[in-house]
Amino acid sequence: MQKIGVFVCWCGSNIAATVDVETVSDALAREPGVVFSTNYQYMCSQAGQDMIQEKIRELGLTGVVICSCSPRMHEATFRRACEKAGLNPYLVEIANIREQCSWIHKDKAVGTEKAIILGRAAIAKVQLNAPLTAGESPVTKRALVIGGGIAGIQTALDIAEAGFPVDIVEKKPTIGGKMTQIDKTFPTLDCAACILTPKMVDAAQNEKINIISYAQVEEVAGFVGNFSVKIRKRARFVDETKCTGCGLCTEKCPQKNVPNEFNQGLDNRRAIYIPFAQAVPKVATIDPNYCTMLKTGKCGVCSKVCTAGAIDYRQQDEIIQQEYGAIVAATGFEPISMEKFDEFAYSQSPDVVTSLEFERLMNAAGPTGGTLLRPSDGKHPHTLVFVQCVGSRCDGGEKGKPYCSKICCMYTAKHAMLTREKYPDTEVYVFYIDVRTPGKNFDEFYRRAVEEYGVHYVKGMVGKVAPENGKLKVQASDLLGGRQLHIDADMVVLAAAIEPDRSARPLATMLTASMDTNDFFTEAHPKLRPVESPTAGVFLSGACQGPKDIPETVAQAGAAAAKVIGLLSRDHLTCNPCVAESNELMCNGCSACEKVCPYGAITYIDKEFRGPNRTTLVRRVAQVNPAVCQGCGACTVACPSGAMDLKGFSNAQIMAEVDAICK
Amino acid sequence: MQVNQEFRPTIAAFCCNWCSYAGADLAGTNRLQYPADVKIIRIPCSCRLNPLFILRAFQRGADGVILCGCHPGDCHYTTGNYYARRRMTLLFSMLDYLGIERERTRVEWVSAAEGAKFAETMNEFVSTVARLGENRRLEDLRCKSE
Amino acid sequence: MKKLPLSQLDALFAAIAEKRRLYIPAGEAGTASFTPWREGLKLTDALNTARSAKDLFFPQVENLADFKVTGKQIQVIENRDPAEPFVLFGVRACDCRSFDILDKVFLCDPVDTYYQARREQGTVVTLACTEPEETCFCTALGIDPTDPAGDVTAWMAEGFLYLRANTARGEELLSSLPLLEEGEKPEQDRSVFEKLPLRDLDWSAFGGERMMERFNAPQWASLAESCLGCGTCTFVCPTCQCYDIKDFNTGGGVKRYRCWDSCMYSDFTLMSAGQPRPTQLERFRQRFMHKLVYYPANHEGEFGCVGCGRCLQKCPISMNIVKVARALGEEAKP
Amino acid sequence: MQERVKAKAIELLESGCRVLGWKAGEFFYDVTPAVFTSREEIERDFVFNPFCGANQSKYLIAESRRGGRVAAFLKPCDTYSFQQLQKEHRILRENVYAVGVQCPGMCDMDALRAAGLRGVTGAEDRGEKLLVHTLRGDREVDRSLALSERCRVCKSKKLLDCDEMIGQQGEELVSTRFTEVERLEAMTPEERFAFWRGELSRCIRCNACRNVCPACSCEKCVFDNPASGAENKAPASSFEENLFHIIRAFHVAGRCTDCGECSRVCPQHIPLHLLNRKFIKDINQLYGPYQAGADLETRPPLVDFQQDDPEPSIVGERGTNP
Amino acid sequence: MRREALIPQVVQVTDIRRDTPDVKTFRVVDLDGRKPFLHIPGQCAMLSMPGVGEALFSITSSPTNEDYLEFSIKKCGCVTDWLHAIEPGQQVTLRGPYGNGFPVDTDFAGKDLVFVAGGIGLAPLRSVINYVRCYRDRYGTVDIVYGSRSKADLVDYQEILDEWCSEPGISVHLTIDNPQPDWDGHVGFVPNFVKELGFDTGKTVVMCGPPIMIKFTLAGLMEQGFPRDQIYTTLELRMKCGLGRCGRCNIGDKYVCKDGPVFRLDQLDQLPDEY
Repeated sequence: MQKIGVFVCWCGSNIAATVDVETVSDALAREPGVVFSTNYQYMCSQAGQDMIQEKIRELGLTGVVICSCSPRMHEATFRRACEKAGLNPYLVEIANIREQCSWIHKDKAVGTEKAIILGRAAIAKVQLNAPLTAGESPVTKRALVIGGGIAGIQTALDIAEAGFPVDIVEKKPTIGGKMTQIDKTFPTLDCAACILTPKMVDAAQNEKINIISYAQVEEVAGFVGNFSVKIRKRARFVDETKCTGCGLCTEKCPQKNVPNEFNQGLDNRRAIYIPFAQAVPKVATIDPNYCTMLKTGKCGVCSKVCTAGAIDYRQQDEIIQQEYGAIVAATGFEPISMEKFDEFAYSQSPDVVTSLEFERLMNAAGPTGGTLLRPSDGKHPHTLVFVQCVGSRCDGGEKGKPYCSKICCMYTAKHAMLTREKYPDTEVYVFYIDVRTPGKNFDEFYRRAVEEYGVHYVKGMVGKVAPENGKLKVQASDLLGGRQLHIDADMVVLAAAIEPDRSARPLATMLTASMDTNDFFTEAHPKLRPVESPTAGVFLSGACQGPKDIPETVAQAGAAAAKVIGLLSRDHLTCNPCVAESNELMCNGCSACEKVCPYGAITYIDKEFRGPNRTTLVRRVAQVNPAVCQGCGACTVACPSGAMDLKGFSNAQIMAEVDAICK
Repeated sequence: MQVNQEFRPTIAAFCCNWCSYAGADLAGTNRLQYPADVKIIRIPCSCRLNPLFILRAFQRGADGVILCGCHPGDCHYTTGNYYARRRMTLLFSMLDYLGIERERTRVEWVSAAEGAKFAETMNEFVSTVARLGENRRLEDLRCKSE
Repeated sequence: MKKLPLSQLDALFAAIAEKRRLYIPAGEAGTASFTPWREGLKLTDALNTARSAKDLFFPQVENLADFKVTGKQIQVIENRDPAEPFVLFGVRACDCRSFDILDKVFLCDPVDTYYQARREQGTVVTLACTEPEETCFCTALGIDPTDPAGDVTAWMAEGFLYLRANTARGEELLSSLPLLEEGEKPEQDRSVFEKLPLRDLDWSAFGGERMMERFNAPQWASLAESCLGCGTCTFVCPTCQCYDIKDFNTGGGVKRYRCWDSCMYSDFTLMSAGQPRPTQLERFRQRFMHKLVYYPANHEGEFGCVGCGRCLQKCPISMNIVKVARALGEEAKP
Repeated sequence: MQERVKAKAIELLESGCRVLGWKAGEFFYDVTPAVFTSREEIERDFVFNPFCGANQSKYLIAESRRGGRVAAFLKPCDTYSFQQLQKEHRILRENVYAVGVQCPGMCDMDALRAAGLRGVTGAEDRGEKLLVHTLRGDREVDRSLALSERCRVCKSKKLLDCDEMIGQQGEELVSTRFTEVERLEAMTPEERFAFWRGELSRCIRCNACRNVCPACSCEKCVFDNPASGAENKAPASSFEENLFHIIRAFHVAGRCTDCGECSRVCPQHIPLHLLNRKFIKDINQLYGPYQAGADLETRPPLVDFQQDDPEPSIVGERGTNP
Repeated sequence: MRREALIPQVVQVTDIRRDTPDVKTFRVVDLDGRKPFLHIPGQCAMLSMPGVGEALFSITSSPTNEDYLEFSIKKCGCVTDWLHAIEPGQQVTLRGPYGNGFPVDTDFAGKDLVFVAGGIGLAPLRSVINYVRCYRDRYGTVDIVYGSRSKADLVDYQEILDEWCSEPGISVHLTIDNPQPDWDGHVGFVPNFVKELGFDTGKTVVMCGPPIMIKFTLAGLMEQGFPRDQIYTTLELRMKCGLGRCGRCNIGDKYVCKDGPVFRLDQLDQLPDEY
């Protein structure tokens, strides 16, 4: 039989002024199961807490109802107090008779009556409360960073700095990501390679960091603190431990016509290659799509020239199975394909380039050695047209993206400025919809481009680019001038929108992390938890969460690292005990609960049950991982058979409250 | 329709813990008045609201039931209120189809900052339900005998 | 014997309804039911009601008692409806026989006073059949549909309603109706009953004596295999009488109900310790064994079936007592 | 058709399958679903006629877990349920050999009875007409008169996910199945309330609708579970009649294929399909066309959402007649 | 009007005794403080708490006790959980008595009796045993074989030690399933113990206990050559009405609540095996 104690708080006069606390405690004393009911000036005071504790000990209370302020205020206080007296903290319920009663009613009779009803509801609920104990799960003290761009590198470095081992999985042969391809960075115009490559070296040399390049995550199981990940390390046909990165093989390889992705296909590389000079790890990789030896079994030049004996044509993909406590997604971005933007003649003329291609054309390590030359004829361009928002901020259309890619305004200003600085003889036009420069020194930078460097900023959209006699006829509108412009350009540079890397979606599925409609990872909370995914233990770093520039990326990378460090520094995780629970005897295994679970906390197993007449039946049943479940209760309503219930907010408890309130 | 001046409706308000319950608290903190006919039941998320609870409330004597949750997009659990929204839309449509007065059920998104909206919503809902009078079409007479 | 032109049927109903509550079968085929008579309500043209006449004596739900619990105290409040006199018009021969069967269950010691009160207050006016359905087989159970029992027997023929009192209560009813005239009913043509496809059903395989043999018959497995375990047959059956006792907590007190239950339901015999009828086979078998073997064993060989044919029409999978009788009867033949 | 199906049944039986089919009854119409395990049984009892309307897919839940293979004959509408049950992991597909049988529309004895035919002892298919034998002589009626409601408004003749087909593959049809729902929507709330009260008050809670429903395949129904808080055995008040049917319709919303079995089996002729169809119609209008069972992949509408889904207030805004 | 059998009377629980970790014995009297009704050993009664449920329990006290009724109840479901949580002074409702009871004044008269019980199965037998003790001269020898999982699970252990063991002409044979330090009695399962004790086949055996115990004890007795009409047992099925009407406890032409719960083995042989 329940022994419930009811404690009605006056909250000074906050409650007592509009609620007759004496009447309330008397009325509640007559409720079923209530063995003690009293009222006191300040229940949350030490004296009040002492009284509760004393009564728990004295009367052996099995449940406590406190009629006081909002549970958001003092639920934790009272639970702790009761726990100290030996009562399970989840056997405490609060009736909110301040914020939701005394403070909103003026009539004392009305307030008193309502307070009694709220007290009854809490008593009805506490009758059904079960003692709950927060579970614990151990934490594997190792992190996985997926993606080895600046975001991933920074996150890994910060985590390693705190003393935890980190693995970086990078799908390319080298880490570094998009930033390696960038020439200068805005607004300071310092050289990207100069600031990035030392970090890459740091990562390679940090003994806590293990770089798994040319590899991809294949399977993720487990949950926060206890992920188990399968990584496929692709065969590069070169023994990483033996290769010295001398580059001899890449010079001797007879297969010379492989488009060089590092230079956005603007020049060629060999079938065996090192992406760029500062690559980390600096080892060669054989491209199996082009290597004659791998394709026909004839050649073997690289093997012959390699003094280290590192070439291994029979190398196989390697599967690495590793346990992690936390996972950081840092999969980055890609410029969108220009296929659908034929009005800009991207496919018709090599002189129409994307901004990233332009970066390579301006870069000293690029195909032109840093001299700006037209890809079509290698001549120096005189008139350049930059087109902004290509594929960004497109409403509804299938062509582009609805969002602003955020970085284009600034890098275009940078490109325009650099062009004018290096080649003052050029005319540079920038067509824009809006120029967005919210950032430290950003607007100053843009104004310099306009004011000091004489870049022609034209508000308006380019309608058409037509290659004609070695020129690019650009047809555009000048919205402010209210006229049509026709420019004969030598080069057109398209600020292509950026989109999440294609590997992000399958990865999100593996991680049960949610994504928005544009395939950016969603945050656990857009304001308060911007670097966490809703799936506990999965964190977000860099542009995979949304477009951002380098400093923002690095900031987020550091923030994600801090979250990971916080997690890994704990030996055990305490789980919220108010989690869903599946009654296997009633579960149909229909998967409805799994589909609505935002955390991937529900899995299915085939389980044997005793059937009639000593038979056994194998049934698919849902299981909730209490370490992952956050207790929202979506599954409990999706489940038609009522097999899913939520501890602490069970169907029976809520209905008991409903009954008490509607009586 | 005859309006009974004396009639005080019974209203069950289900509030999600993170936004609307906090919004209700804020209404209290700001001393914003709304009728005592409204009794709040705290649930972790609007998606915890089982249609069964709504029907149960009507059975036990409620004249109106309102669900308050975080604004779509702001759910503490990211997606809970989206599911709640579909469920409630369909359920309310079904109740309407069965001839139950559609004004007796409502969903309102109330954030933790919208104390005023919470109070306004409740004032408005209570007067709407009071105008409708006692719930007759979805009642269980057995529970009304007392 | 009394008679009345059919054109005056409404007047007759009005006269009866003046003094007591009157129920007549009304509504369309498939959903016809015994309905409290009111001005303008017409007798159904369906042969029989969808639910049987047992509802009037053994309703689907009845409030047995209320309880009030305060602290450790319990108060029992017996608040049964006062049984008022009523007339049940238009009961067919099959349903009328079902009252005899139910009486043997409910009126033996200790008497079910709820049932008893209704039986004592009810006057049954039966109506002879002229247009049977193909699903009818009361004749195979020794019932004469052209001369049903009841307090009063009624016939409709040649524009007249003929009424014959069989009991004192019937006599009382008829004598209270001055609009009736004296008259003799014409002889009825019974040939249509000779054409009934189920008229020659053989029940010799059943009865109390061959309990274990029938119980262990292998046919049950295939008969029961597609049974949905619903309660349709039970609830439309005029002789099924299993019930459940349920409490309902209204918040202000506890109401205890008796409601129909079905031995076809999987939770009918479920206990925390186990389930004596674990599969649909046992539950299905129970229902038919009870009607055809156990009941006769306790009641001088009388079957617990009246051949109304409702289960033949209503079973979602068309499994019914006739198919059981055929399957098991076939096996029993030497 | 009868002969082709029967021949196929024998062939499948001999290839090692149990065969789920129909067993002949006392009359031409009272066929019973049955599992056949011998050739003699099939030759003696197997029927496939216009009264074989029951949706047998639900039996496959148990049959597909019994060990060995079971063959089933599925009409187009059954195949939707069949696929929906696979989607919910209830049927083990690998243990089922599904034969799709094209369907001209199935007959319903209750439809004939409603047409005023009494004592029906036989029927002969005469193309457009049906020659009905009764105890009082023969009558010729339109065949369409005997069609069940769901067949009159058939939604699809498409046979999904079959290992084999008898008859031609069909197409999805433009159906008028929502006409009746629209008629109700156009009523005033008072009229609708009166309509449904009239219908639902006939409910005797025999559970036939639930037990026959392929979507109602819970291990234990909430209405049978004393711990669920929804347990209600016999409707002791009009509220409980409403509760059962509202919650049941809600539980199958987004999963109901509109096979119409609930209304077919209701001994009290309650048009339960109109509840399910209302949900289907709403889902189609509010969240885009969705047909439960049409595929194995799409998320059912109630476990899915769009950020710009309409608000619940749309129920009031769009008025009585959306 | 005649009293309706389905309407219970209100009784008061005056005393609750904990017998084993999961068995408690409840003493009830009517509101005037008297015994609610007379009964025969082996009969049952329906106890209920409105809103919680109603359940049938065997009456443990002997008819010779004129002051009260006792029920020994094992915690195993909704109603029993509730009962185990109450305190003395609580009212409950009661109706009965139901069932046939043991033929103490007919078939048992003058016979040598062997009682075999396992666990909570002692509850119905305690009523007979105490009845037999009261009218000791009407019966022959009395043997009581009682076993449980452990010493703590022996119901009424104190009463057995204090009263039954000390009574002349009654032999008590106790056993527990597994050895434990403070137990110097017999260790082993009841069926084997019965076999070891090797009772004379002329005795009448009354058994009550878990199905598995019944099954193996029976096999042993058959082996020893006991005639089937000398063996009695009680059945337990789900019951609602207690009047042989609601249909749950129907086995063949019998209703356990009305025609049972006591059956002779040769009677059970005539019934379908659905218990």
